Amino acid sequence: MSLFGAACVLAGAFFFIAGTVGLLRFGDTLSRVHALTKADNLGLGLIVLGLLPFAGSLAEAIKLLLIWALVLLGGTTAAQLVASAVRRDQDPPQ
Amino acid sequence: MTAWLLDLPLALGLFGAGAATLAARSLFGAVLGFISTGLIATLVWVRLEAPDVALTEAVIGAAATSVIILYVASRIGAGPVPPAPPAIALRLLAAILSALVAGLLAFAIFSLPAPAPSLAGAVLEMIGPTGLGNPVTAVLMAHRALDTLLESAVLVFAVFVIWSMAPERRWGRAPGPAFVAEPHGPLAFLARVLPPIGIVIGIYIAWVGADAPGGKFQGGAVLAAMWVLPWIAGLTAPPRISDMRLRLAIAAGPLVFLIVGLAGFALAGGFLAYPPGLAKSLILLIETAMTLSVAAALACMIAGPPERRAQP
Amino acid sequence: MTGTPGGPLLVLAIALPLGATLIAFVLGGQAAARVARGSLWLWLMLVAAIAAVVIARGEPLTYLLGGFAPPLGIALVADGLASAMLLAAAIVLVATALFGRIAYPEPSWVKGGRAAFAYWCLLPALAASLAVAFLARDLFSLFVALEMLTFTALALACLDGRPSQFKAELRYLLFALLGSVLYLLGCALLYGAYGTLDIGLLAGKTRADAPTRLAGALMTAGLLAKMAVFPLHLWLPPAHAGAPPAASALLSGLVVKGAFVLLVRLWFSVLPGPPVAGAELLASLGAAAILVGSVVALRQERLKALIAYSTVAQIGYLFLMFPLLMAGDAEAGSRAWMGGMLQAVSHALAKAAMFLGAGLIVQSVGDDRVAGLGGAARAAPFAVLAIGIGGLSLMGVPPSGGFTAKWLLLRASVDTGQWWWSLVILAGGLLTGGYVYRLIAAALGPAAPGTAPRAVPRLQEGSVLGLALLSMLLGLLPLSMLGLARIGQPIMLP
Amino acid sequence: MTGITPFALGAAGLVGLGLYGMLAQSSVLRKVIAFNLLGVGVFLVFGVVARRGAAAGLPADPVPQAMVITGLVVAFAATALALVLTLRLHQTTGAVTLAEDAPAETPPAKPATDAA
Repeated sequence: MSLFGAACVLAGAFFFIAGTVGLLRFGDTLSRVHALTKADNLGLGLIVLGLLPFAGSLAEAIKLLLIWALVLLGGTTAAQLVASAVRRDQDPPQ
Repeated sequence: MTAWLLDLPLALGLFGAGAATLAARSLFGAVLGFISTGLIATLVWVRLEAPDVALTEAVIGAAATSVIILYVASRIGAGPVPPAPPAIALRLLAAILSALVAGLLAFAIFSLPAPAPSLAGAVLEMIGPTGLGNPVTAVLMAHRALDTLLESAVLVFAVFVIWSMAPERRWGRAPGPAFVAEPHGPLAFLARVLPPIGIVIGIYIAWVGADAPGGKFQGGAVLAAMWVLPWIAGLTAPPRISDMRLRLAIAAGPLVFLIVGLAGFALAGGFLAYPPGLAKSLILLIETAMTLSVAAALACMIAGPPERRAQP
Repeated sequence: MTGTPGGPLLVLAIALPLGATLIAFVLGGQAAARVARGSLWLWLMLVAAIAAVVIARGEPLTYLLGGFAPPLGIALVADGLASAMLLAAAIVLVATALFGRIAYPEPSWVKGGRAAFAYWCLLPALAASLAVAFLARDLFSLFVALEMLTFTALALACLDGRPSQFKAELRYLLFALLGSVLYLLGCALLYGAYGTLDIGLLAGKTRADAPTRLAGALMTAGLLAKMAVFPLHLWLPPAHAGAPPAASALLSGLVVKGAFVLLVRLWFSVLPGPPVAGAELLASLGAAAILVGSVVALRQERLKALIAYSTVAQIGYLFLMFPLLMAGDAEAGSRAWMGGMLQAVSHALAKAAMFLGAGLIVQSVGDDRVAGLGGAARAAPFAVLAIGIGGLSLMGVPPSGGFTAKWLLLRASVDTGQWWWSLVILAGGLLTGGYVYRLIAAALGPAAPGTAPRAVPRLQEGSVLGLALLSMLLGLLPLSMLGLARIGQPIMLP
Repeated sequence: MTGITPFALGAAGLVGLGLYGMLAQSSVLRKVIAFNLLGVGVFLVFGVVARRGAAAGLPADPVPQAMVITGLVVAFAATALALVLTLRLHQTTGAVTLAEDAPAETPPAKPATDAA
């Protein structure tokens, strides 16, 4: 069980690193946002999944899941806002 | 030894993020550097076994501070031409002075006496009558209650100082500028979905502060964010500063604290003393009022002085 | 258990103005002005009572908050220094409150009510901040008090909402923030070294090791920046000269003194036998401030800028006492201590009177250039008289509090063989005489053709003259009455 | 003792960086950011002091921790004030620095033509 957890956390960390590399290396803002949100949401999801077996109680497990859900919500909104800002900058309203 | 594997990169990251903040070419880059520094500092606080401070650093030191800096930066920008840096001689002098202070500081920290003096034992000895389980909260609410009372008053001071900077013709209106509403935009979506969850979390953080890491400042800051979000999304407008209920909400914390403190003269034989048995209830009463006030004050400080042209 | 008899008075001296600030803020409107004024009168009576009890007992009053003794708890202590400064603060605040009845009559939530609302919230807020700064005996609580002072000072100076003032105040704020964060860093080191920040417990226990020395240096530098000591004085003149008169009076007279009291406590109660070379450096900075500030004041064209530069110079006198106290001569040290305290108090009263008087004169003649003050003496005679009396105190001419203060410092410097400071005192007096003469001569001159100086409200003139007369009265008090300042005076080790 | 060494060095380094930033940068906003960096460093010195004071079964001395929480809130309030002043300065004069020769009276809400 703890082996499964460790594997999940490691996989999650890999996605984080991949996302960060994408953020630094991709050329335009939209690809950067894409790399960041996709990789980080998945990465955090895997880390939360990996930590679940170690949660001492049901309440703690729910808190972990809530963290993931909130980050998803925040990340999604931020990505949308960044993307719409990019669109606004590219073709200004006539 | 394994601890070093974690601590050394953290400390290096802290310094690196700080250096990146200064070196950033754009103002926006500097703000990002500062946010990173704050997040790393939060982890350092966890490693320093100070979870209460870590929460405060994350919510107020890193998040709220960055929000207001970003907000002002986005409104004024860096100007068309980045301002010219001061003369090289001045910068060199500043660099030498700063390096000197940093070096002396490190030396002084390492020459602090060991075993280190500590009040940890004294706090635990005196925590019983307060009925609290979190020693940091006990220090804030009982042993050093004066600081906390003054600090809550500082927030009120800051609010009326900020309001007093309002342009004369906007005086009396709601705090902050009018934000453009995009009823179907992503921000409006977030502002509808998040507050119900965020409010529960904010109250939870404030509530567990008596016995576990958390407290009124951390919880109040989360509540403030939930209140400000719909303003920024243009869904709702804040109350006018001429609304007495708003001002009462901002001042309720220190007022209740002061009243309970003065009641201590009659009930417990001294200012800011709590009668045995009632201590925990009174502290919870103060914390409730202070959570409300911290939320209202922080929200008004984020929004800034009244600038709205007309009421929506 | 919770301190000496009379201790609860100290709590009330903080709680009353703090509560009044909060209530004024919530109520707003005319009620805010009434609450603020009422609380300041009560506060004056309260601090007078504290001074009376301190004199009667002949020893400081103490109160332990929450019944927790330091190091865990926080103590409030009213010694002679604190009670004298509180009394001066209360007198200046009541006078500015009277002055403000006419200058800021209508706090409201409509256009035009902004400055008045802020003013009446800020007066009790300043009182509360000063009460904590003078009474608290914990270095960290004093940090919070310094921040409260900075915030209120900032808002007072921006009361007019003039664009030029925003820049001056931003510069002031950055100086003040740097100062307080350096001070805070010193607190961290002291706590790490001794496990307490209580001044009473630290006294006599500190060691001359690296953390303590660095903490002392950082905290001193921070407080000097806040006090605008030469050469860190550049922020002060524009900030104080650009503020409305009532605000300038409070900033120059009182706010700067909060950091001064803290510096005195730090040097003579906390630091282990502070280095004599350091004290001489402080006094040299003070001497430079006296000479440079006075010379620059002489050359100012604008009335309020002149008075603001005079503040830079008068703050300089406060630093002359440092090496005199450490010369190892008990009697001379005692004179220097009383001289320094008296200088702080008499400058508070005299400078407040001068700034308020200057505000009235400018209002009367409609011109803030020294050259355009003609006719003021006819239209606003008491305001000009007040500036004259205040000027005498700054010069150190008898009878005035400033004379006694400078005379005590002069004698201490001669007695300890440090005669060069007495030259500075004398030169400063002459230069001060020069700029005060310029002011009075201009105000006594005839009105410029085509202008008609207007009369000013009697209540305002009365409050200004009252302040000036009190600063003169200080010089008529017998020396034994000034013994108040010596109650709880730290014992100087040679 | 050794456990806090990296953090003590990091805190001292941040203090140095913040001090340099406040003294050597001209943009007001950057000065405010540097002030906050300096603050993070100073608070971490408190944290190191608290950690050294671990005793009586507590992993860190709670008293300095309480001071940091108070200090953080005060520092936030100070930052908010500095930012409001910066905003008002820009709105009324168009300036983004404290240099003396900044444009004197440009109309409000119009960006400065020459910010230096």
